[in-house]
Amino acid sequence: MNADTRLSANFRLLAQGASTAAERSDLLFNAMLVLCGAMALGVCIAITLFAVRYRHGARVSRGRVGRQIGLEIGWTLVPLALFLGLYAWAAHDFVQIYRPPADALPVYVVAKQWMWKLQHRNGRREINELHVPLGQPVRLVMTSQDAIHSFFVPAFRLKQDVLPGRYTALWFTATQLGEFRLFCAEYCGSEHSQMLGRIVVMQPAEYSKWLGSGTEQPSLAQYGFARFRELGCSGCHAAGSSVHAPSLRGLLGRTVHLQDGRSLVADENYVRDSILLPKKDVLAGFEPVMPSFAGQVSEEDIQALIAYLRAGAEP
Amino acid sequence: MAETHESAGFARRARRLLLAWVALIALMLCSLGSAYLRLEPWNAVVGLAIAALKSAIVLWLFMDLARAGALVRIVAATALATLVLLLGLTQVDYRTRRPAPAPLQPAQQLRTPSGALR
Amino acid sequence: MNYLENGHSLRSWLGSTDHKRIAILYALAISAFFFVGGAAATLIRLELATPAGDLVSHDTYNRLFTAHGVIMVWLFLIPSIPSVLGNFLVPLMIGARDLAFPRLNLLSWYLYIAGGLIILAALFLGGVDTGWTFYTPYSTMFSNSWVAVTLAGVFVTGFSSILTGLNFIVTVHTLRVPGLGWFKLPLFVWALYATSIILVLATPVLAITALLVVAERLWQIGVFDPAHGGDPLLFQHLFWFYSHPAVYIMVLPAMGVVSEIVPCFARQRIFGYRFMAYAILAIASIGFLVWGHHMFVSGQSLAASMVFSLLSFLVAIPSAIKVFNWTATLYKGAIHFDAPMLYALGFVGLFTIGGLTGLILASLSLDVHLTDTYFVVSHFHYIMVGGSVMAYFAGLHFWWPKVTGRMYSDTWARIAAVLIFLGFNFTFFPQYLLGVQGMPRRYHAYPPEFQVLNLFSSAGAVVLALGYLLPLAYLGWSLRAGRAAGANPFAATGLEWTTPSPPPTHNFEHLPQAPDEVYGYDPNASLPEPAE
Amino acid sequence: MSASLPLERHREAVAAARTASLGMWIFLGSELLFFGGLLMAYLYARTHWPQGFGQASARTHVVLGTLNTGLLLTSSALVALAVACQGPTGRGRWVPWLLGAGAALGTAFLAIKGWEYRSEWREGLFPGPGFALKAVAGAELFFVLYFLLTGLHSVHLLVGVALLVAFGRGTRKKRAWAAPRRVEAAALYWHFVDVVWIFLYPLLYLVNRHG
Repeated sequence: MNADTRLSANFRLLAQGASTAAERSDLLFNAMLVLCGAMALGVCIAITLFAVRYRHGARVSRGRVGRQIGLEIGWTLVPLALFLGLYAWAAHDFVQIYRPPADALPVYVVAKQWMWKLQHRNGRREINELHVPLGQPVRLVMTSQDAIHSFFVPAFRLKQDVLPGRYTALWFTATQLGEFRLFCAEYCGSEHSQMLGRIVVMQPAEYSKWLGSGTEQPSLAQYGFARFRELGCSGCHAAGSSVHAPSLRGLLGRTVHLQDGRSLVADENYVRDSILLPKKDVLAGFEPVMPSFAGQVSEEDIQALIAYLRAGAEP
Repeated sequence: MAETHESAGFARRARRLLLAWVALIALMLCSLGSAYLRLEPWNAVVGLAIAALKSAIVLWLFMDLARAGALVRIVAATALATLVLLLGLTQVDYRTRRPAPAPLQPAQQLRTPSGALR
Repeated sequence: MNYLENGHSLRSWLGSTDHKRIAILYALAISAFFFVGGAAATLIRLELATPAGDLVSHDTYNRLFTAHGVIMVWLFLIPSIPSVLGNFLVPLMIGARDLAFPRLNLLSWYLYIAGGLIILAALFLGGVDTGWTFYTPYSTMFSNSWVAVTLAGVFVTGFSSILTGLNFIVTVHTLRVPGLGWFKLPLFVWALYATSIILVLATPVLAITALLVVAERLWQIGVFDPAHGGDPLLFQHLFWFYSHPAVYIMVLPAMGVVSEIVPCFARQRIFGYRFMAYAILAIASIGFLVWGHHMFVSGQSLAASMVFSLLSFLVAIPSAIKVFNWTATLYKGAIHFDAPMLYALGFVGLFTIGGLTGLILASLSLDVHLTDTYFVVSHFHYIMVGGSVMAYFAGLHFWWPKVTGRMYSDTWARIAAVLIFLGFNFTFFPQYLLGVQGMPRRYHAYPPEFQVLNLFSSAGAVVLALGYLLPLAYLGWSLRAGRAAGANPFAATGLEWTTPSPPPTHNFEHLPQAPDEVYGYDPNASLPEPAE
Repeated sequence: MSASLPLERHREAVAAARTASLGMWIFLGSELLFFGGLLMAYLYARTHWPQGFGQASARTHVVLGTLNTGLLLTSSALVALAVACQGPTGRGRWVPWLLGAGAALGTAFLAIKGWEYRSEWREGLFPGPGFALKAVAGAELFFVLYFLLTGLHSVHLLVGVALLVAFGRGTRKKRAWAAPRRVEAAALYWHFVDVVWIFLYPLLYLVNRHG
């Protein structure tokens, strides 16, 4: 409740933007508003003007209007050009939303009916709250345990659906200190409207202090390492293993070449697939001997394993 | 005179239908045979190409598209184009998305690793 | 003998293959559904007047907005103009005695009623809580409500749509009166023709999607199920392949209605007739290519989003052309402000706002913020309520004398038109602002900072509801006591006005003569005063 | 009223000859998109689970599938011949027998299909608990689509058989409603059902026969 009153006190009519994406989004939005407003106003003024001037009974010259091909082609092509320009602008911004900087802090998110479970790299866990440092890019790697959810922070002007069975990502750089609302924006059942949270943007120093406190749990990567050994991954993927298995060092982000000639960039989805469906994308030069771990690992386990691989330790 | 003319027309048409039927059965056997050859990515292509050829025969000769008016042909083409659109535009998404999401894993609470770190 | 007097028994109505009687059957049915859906909307707005979810429980609320969506989309909007006005007018406008398949037409009505009753049964037995979009895996795996039965109802009404569309296409092709070429057809017929193509080609995809969802619910495995290697986005592709063109099923006929009314009351030929006709076809065909703009943040690939966004901008062009041409039609005309004209002008204004905000939503980076918020809710209500419903009312008032043979009180009709226009804006404009501020849709309770605008919206809904109830009164009154209308009370062109009101059972006493030109209005000609 | 419109009458009679087959073609266009949705699901699943589809498809009964394909192709040819016999060719008496033969082949198809379903049920190939190929990723999706596609096709076939039987009887008894243009429309429907099967055959039975 306390948080609610604080939030509502901060609220304005056109909510302030609080991320780098919000600045670009608002600029385009205002431009569109001016343009669309001008068009709507133009049409309204024309209708009103004609309606008054040519009202039945007024003394004006009337007459049949012939075809005006030039005019018609004109008002087809001019909007076309304008629209294409707007499209290009919006598309350009959109691509940026999908290009996270390399140094973005990863945060792992699992959505479930009806809460957000978030985990930082050092293992600090939060529910329905996300603490992030000011001015530093943060990248969310998200998946869902049940229905589709959507991670929506209006102040950041960002939203991304969270799907079961795969990862989607969202990155942002906060530019304002304070607390911002987090909503679930994709309808997900009974308590959809209670699936709320808040984003707390802190000074980087404070953030580090916050992150360091309350870490009785092992870090995500440490937990991932423990699972790595428990599940027996290390038996084959360790350096001195007798089994011919690829080294996982620096795997994420690397381009890997597959047996069937394809090559792809190893991202989170690739690692997840390799754990669950190892026979699908076999590396060139290796036998497809790895068993599937489907049913033995939870989605959180997989995220921990990914965090461990990302940490770059020698497996 | 008219009677024999009609009759000749019918005979020609019946012969054409018979030929079409023979072609269809032969194509079916080709389709079956090709499936047992190892053509890798081409198995599916050959199978579908033969199916397309067979449908063309059915459409053209059995359904009389060959003698139908422009309107009917436009109807058929529009439906086909819409189907191609449905499949094609969806593939714009699937061809450019990382394929094959692995199955969703059962919901499970985060387990504390047994003793490893404590 | 006019068609209304051709038998008075219930059987003479329920077994009639007369397109005019079937149109009346549709009108009664959709009006009933409109008020059921409207009741759900009223409860939704009441609940949202306060931030706390205190009027109904969240499960009830979820069932309410689902019921509102399902009923309004499939049982009201999609059959509204095509099945009521289209059924009544298309044969009259092309000089035919009936549709090409009169019995199929009656079957369509029965299918529609059967589907409607199945849906209503599901809603009353326990309701559905998935939203009208039925997104998987929620609808297949998690929803604990009457999804399968509702979808069965949707499936059945889908066949009604397909058969209606088929009927119109064949009718327009084969039954035009000799000499009535394609470019002499009223734009309403063009619009209905294009709509029918969409009905025939898009609806089956909805039907099969419904079937896949039902199968998946029963089997607990299927192509949309991520736990077994399926893809939830596949559902969205299939669903929007139908449901985006469905928007054009709702709005193209509305454009057709307005294209009839504006020239008549401006006493001016429609500006750029050919462009208008081509624009209708362009909207119908490009409308099939833009469904992915509902999925920009769904996890669809970047490339697909870019393609769908571009195509969405393109579909805005023909819509813009139509707005410009309606406006230009007023130029140098002699404008009368009868009730149908007020509704039609209201349509142009509201459709323009709805269309332009659609442009904002088609912009990729803005959609990331605005999708799934009240901005979207407001946008599609501007198109569907401000557009389609407004045009349906315009058409209802324009052709009411033709259908019933009686006039209504123009004063009251104008009051209602203004009331609806104001009430509509009062209800839905605040929702744009809510969306910009980030209020997500389908929220049963919401944070307190959104209350002021929600209260505005709920207050506006009261005015809007009043506006919708008013026609019930004065149109009902007109049935009992309205003065006789005469064949052509608005001095309109078009073959439907050449036959008496109400039309005889076989539509025309004599084979009608195709006119030399369509919309042959002359602003300088003096109007024959309608007989008092 | 109606009698006062002879010209109208004539025009509509001329139009009616076109309407039946035009209406059927439009309906078939709609049907194509109906199956199109399933084909899209198939395309998704097959491109994502090529191995699973290969192994699952190998479990279908290719002999019966091929036999059924032959039956449908033959019945389609017979029905086409029936249409050709109509009109002024003087062979109208063949029409009911050819339609009947087409319907008989269609019934044989359904019987074989039913037998196929029964053996698949016994082999545990019906999706759900106890599915025999649980270990093969994607195999269950194949069989979901297999049963949906063949099931829907069978429903269409059933409608087609009913139409053929009705028109077979109607033409034999020279009923007015069994007019040539309606027989032609029914035949179009029958051929469409055949075309659907022509595509289902390689998509369901022949995915991987060489492995």
